[in-house]
Amino acid sequence: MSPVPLLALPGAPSLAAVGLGPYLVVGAALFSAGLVTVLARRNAVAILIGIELMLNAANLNLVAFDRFGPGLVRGQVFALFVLVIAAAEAAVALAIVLNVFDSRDRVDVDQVRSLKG
Amino acid sequence: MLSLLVFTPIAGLLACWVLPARHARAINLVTCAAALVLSVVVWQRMDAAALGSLANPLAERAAWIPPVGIEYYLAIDGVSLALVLLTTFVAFVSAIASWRVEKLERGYHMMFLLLLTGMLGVFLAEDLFLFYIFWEVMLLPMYFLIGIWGGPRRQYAAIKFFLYTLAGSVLLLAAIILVVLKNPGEGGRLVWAIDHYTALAASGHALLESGLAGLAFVFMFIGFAIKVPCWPFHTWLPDAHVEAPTPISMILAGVLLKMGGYGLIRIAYPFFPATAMDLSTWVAAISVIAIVYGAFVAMGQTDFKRLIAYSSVSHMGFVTLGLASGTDEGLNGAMYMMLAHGTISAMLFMVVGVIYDRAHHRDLDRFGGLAWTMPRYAMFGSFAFFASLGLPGMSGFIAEFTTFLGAFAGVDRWAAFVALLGVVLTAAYYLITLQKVYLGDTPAVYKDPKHYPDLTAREVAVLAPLALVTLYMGLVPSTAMDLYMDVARGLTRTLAQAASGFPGLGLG
Amino acid sequence: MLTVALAILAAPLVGFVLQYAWGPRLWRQGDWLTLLAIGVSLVGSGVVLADVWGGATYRWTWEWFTPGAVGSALSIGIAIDGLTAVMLCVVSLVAFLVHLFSMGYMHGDPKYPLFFAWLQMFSFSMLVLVLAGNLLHLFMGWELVGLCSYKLIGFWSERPAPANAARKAFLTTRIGDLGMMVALMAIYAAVGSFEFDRIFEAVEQRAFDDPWLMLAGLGLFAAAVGKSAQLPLHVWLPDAMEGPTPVSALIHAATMVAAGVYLVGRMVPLLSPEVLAVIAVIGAVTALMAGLIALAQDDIKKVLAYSTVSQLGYMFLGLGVGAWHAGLFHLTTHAFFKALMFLGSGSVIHACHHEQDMRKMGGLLRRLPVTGGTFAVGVLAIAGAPFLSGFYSKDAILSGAWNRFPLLFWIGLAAAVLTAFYMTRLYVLTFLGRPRDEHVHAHAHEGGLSMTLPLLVLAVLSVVAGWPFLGWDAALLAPPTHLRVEGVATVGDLHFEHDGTVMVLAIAAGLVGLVAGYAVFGRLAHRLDALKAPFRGLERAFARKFWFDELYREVVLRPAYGLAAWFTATDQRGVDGVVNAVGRGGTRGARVSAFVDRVVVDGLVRLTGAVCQFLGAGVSLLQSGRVRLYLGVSVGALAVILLLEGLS
Amino acid sequence: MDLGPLLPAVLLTLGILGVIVTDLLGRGRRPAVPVTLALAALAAAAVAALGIPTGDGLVLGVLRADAFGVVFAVFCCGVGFVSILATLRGEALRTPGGEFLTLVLSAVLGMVMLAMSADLVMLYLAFELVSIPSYVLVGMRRADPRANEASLKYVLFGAVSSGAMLYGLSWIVGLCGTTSLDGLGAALANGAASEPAFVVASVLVFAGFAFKISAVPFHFWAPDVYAGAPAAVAGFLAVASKAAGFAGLVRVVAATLPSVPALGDPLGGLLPEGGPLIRAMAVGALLTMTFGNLGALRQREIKRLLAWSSIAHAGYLLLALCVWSPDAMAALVLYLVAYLFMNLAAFLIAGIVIRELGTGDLAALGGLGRRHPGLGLALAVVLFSLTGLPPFFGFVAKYSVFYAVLAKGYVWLAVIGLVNGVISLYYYARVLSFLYLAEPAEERTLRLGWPDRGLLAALVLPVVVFGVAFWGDLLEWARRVGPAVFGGG
Repeated sequence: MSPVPLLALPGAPSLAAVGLGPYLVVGAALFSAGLVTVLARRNAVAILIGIELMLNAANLNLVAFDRFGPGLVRGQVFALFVLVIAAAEAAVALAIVLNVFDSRDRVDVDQVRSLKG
Repeated sequence: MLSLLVFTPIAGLLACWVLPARHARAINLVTCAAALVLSVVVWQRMDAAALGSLANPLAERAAWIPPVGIEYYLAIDGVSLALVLLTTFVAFVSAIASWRVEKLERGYHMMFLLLLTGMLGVFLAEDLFLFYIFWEVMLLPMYFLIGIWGGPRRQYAAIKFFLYTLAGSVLLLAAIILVVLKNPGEGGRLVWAIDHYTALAASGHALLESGLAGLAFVFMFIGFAIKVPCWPFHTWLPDAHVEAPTPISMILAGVLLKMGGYGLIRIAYPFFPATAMDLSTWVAAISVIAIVYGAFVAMGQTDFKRLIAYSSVSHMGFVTLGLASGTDEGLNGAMYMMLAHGTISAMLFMVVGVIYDRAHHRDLDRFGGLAWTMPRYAMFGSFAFFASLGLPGMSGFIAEFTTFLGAFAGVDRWAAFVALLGVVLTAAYYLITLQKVYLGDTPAVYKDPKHYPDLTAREVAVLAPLALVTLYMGLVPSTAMDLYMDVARGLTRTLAQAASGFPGLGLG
Repeated sequence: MLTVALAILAAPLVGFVLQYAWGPRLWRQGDWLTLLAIGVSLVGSGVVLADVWGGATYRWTWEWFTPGAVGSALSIGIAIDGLTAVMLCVVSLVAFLVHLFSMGYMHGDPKYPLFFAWLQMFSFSMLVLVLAGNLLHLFMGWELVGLCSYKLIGFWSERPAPANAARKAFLTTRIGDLGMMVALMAIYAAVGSFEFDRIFEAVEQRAFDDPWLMLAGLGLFAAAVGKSAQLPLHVWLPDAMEGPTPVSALIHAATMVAAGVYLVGRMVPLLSPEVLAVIAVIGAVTALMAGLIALAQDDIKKVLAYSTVSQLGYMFLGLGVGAWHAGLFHLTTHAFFKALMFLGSGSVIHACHHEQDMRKMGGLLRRLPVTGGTFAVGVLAIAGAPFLSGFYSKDAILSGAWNRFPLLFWIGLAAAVLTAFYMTRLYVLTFLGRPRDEHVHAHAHEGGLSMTLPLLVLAVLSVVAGWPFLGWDAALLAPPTHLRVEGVATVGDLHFEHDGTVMVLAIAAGLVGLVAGYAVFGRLAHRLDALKAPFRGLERAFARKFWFDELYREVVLRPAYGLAAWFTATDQRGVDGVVNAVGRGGTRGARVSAFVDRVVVDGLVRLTGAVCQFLGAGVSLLQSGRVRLYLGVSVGALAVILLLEGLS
Repeated sequence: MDLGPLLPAVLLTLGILGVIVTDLLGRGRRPAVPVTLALAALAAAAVAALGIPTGDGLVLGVLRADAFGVVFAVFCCGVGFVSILATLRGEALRTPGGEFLTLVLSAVLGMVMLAMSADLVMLYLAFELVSIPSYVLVGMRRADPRANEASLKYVLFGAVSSGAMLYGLSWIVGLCGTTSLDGLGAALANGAASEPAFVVASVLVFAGFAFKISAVPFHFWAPDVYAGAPAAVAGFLAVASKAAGFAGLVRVVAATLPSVPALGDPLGGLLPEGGPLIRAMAVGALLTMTFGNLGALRQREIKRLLAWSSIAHAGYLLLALCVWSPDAMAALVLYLVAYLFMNLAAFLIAGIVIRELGTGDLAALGGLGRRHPGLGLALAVVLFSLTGLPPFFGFVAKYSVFYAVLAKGYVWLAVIGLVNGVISLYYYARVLSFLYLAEPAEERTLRLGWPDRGLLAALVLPVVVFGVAFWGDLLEWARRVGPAVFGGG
């Protein structure tokens, strides 16, 4: 069943015509952006955002593959699960971050290094 | 019977644990005496045939881990019997010497008995896995005995001893597994019995193909050489001896060093006869270095105990020299040196212990003229010194002489000549020490008999038996030699066949 | 016969054990017990001598242990033949007399009983050596003798000097013994047994051939050089004079040093011609050199010590040139008169309250008539005066040399002159002339009967032993049958008839030495210092000399003294210096190698530990606590793994 | 399609719900009820798991209840049970609150699912179900800044690595078109394996599992987290989550390995051949062993030392895994069982020591061997067993691993492993030297309550007993369970 083009803008290429390639590229870009944010930012919340980006990149991949794959909807089911888990993880992570940084003025991960050696 | 012998010390250990601490030393002594009596009983029950091979009525074999084919297999032949007798005798004498240990008495005697079980187990185990278990069980008590009851640098010495020996035994384990893996028994079941592989190798069947065989032999050789100790792997011995308490030094020198030699004669050489003979020049080289280098370094020592430790390194060089020659006389000399050195070095360490208990230091340059204040002590001391430098009439001479006969008739004749130099050096450093400690004018501090009494009855009870055995073994060597010669001749036959085209004079 | 032999051995052993254990508590501290024990051996030796006179030989062997293959059993055993009988008598007789002498000499010494114990042990070891039926058994006796000499030389080891001398003696002889070990190994490798006759048969049937034969021969001779203090291993003998004088008499005159000669004598069939030549040369050179050094010594015992070295050189010369009978004959006679002179010197030293320097003595003949008289007999005997024992044995050796190596003959002759010369010097300085030290002279008095009796007995023996018509030497010292084997020991007929010219020359040499000695030291005694002076300031002295003295001094004295001084110097700084240097170097080298062992070999072990610690530090340093660093490193490592995967 | 195999999961879920309800109702007045309920749930789940008929069939298409899965289910329930008991006496809360119990139960539930999973989605779900509760468990003691810091590091590190794993999984799902492990195998066989993308994906998946089993280069979190977390929780993580991680990794490797062509081997015979995942694991194994042992050499605090030692043991386990033979699998299972007893005992003792002496650094341990012989002896036995010395269970485990490695002929790999064992002796014996050889810091003798001694004995006895006897049936059992992963019950 071919998908119905949502945006009937003239000249806009229909989703089907675009093919799998670009989605994977965007997915990869999203993943690497998330990775870079995780490594570059000192703010704990920013790191969590980065992690979310990585998870969504995986979601994008899953959905894209499913769309262009044999279409057993497995990928999308997987993506749904990932969304739920990502939410849970974010909640827990934020709770921990809150707990750690309520006594400190700045949410700076580098200040937290008493455990070492 | 053999199981009874191996696990009697465990019974003693439990008794020590249960009964109050002050009985511990008595229990220890009684158990060691029992072990000695048991070993003599075993000796009486072994006829000439039993001495010659492991398959005799005394062997005890039971399945232990069926899926892997490991058996609880104890057996005894001439070689094991000789070393078991040495072990129980030196242990008994050391138990007497341990009479005055006060610190954590119960723990000491329990560890002592655990050590005795480990040693007896090594000499009697005929299953490679069981052998390895006893080989490592023996390390635990030694670590604590040196570590807790030792001298000032005891922790360093204890951990160095443990690490060094463990590294060796790890290589040994790898080699054992390789051998077992590559020669499965019928139906793919693994075989662990030592005599199975000895027979296999003797019949000319190579246990491992040449490349791997070389590797396995070198691993095994290093594992055992650390215990002997051969020249490059000897540096743990001086530290361990200097820091260990006197009775433990006696056991360490008297028995533990023989396990390396025993391992080479029971496992390494019979399993890989061809490789052993190919590498005999290397083995001869390190033994000669051990003899001459050990003697030379001993001459430079100022600590009495460290000097005797290096003299042990030098004397154990004869064991590997005898082995490397691959002749009947060489093997005989190697075995005899193990027995002779066992009693003599135990006596030497007791001699050091006696003076250390009184002077609380071991610096040779501060001693002097003890012969005049402690004549009986000087008598035993000089007896031990002359026995050790190989004066005829004592076991040391027979051992060195037979080894020289073997080495000279063997493949590496040059080694015999260089080793001769060691004989003179040994005489030199012993006489220098004798003069420093016993002769010359007596410094004031050693004069009053209150602080420096002559030997007590207990000390004589330790030294006298050792001296008598050394003298007996010097005058009547045939009793000891008849024990292990059949096995030794068997091994030399295998080595000769394996070398095929034995370049020597074709003797023996 | 076996019981007698065993009795000879057992007596001193039992004596030693009893004396060592209970000596101090016995009556007279046990000296009578030990004397009795050695007496038994003496009587036993006599019985053996009588039995063997006719040429009978005995041999008993007991299997000892099997070192190698089933058949190769080594044995110990007793063998008795002419040579053994002679040696037995010499050893037990001299031992007995020394025991007797020591009762007087050592009287009052705190360790009196211990001395006699070790004398017993020494006699036992010597008898074991002599009675040994095979080379291994002999070697055991050989080393035990070394031990006893260590104990006896170092008897007064409260003082460092005797202790050092004892150690040096043991170590130098031990170096020699290495040669014996090599010989034993070579013989075992070639013959498989140490029985004398088995070895000689193997040599005969060429089974035992070069190079092992040569090696064995040289090895045995090396041991003999060590034990009999020949060049270059002679350095220990002069130092061994630190021991009590009876010890010197017993060990360094009659028995232990003679063991080397006995060994070479016993093993002659084994020695190939080249080895015999080496023995002869070394014997001759040692004889000459030791004689020269003896000339320059002032300590009475040192002179005798070097004289012994010289006489032993003679014996080896005899054996080397094939005069087997002569060498051993001289061994016997020398034992008597050298023991006599040592005991004499002991008596002198005892009299002068342990004064050993001859320059402080002089004119003692009047104070010590018996010692002086017997000593004179000794001097005459060793100088080779006719009708005394020394003449016959030395003459036999010289005639042997004359037949084989004329060059060695002349060296031997020169040595003979020197012997006479320094012996006379000793006698004159000690007994004749005016006493130079009133204090020493006043108190000198003759020892008791225990000291004088041995001197008399030995004096008689020194005279009688040599007479040919007694014929004991012919009966007992018949050369062994294997000796006449052509090719190996091409020795030809070993029984030389006394060559006329040789006899004349020998007598002349002896007389010249005696007369010159007496002339220089007797008549010119008062000018002695002047005589020695030129040797230091040669030009100044020339002006003041009479014509006769100058000639005499120029022709004989100065070269003799020059050579003597030079030899003494080389001896002290040369060979002895080398030995001491090796000793000092040894200990310093040992310190260095002990350091090397601790730093290098042990260092490597500690290095591996340190490397692990260093890496451990690295790993835990990486654990800096900062999360972002962790993430960075992990992702980086991930990238590296990806790269690795991509590559392969 | 019966739901039998799901029984353990159901029981655990009921347990969680029960604990929450009783804790709410009881409002903390009667704390014993939720604890007993939690323990009961764990015990029931373990018993139920044992009862499951082990077949090769799939349950709900996502779980495979084979012998391998059952063993791990029982294993994780057991660890959970012991960890709860340990917290009763350990340094953590006096009486663990409801939240702690629910978190432990849910983590155990996740582990059971992970061990049995046969589908990538279930795999990831279970993976996260184990991780998320663990993050909170580490940070339970909110007042303690060290615990907070530990949980922060744990959550950040965990999230990043699971994110990377997920991205890898997405690619694998994409390439193979299915999420079921069996389907994966088939897809890889016909060509999917050669795609470069697959190589990258498999390495990323390895990153996720490497974090879970604390293998180098994803080990950084372990030392800090174990030091910060309470000893009992650290023990739980060190044993349970590591075991679950290995179970998951085994499932993935079992599915992918057969069909992946062996790549060339740059290191020439040192490393086992096999797909990119195997090679990555092999390098990981070598690095983990060495880093773990070296890191532990200089530690001065007992929990941190045990952390590094658990990294080293992860290395040995990974070594067995990457050799990938029936013997190796049996060795893996056996090693994990031994590891359970040894490590839990070690962490329990650490907890007790920290509770009694107030600090974990080794200097304070002075003369403990004399002040409390029982505790000293137990620690000595455990440490010698961790080193792998004969009369103890640790030796049997290590022997079987190296036997498997040598059986495949990797001699030098085995030697490196064995030498690592020797290095480990140094720091284990160092602890003992503080215990016995050093002079006692203070003379106060230590008294332990009944439950401590009971729990300690329960953990230490098997280490000694299995070291000496019962090897036959142990090896037999392991050989039956391990290879089950290859399919066929």
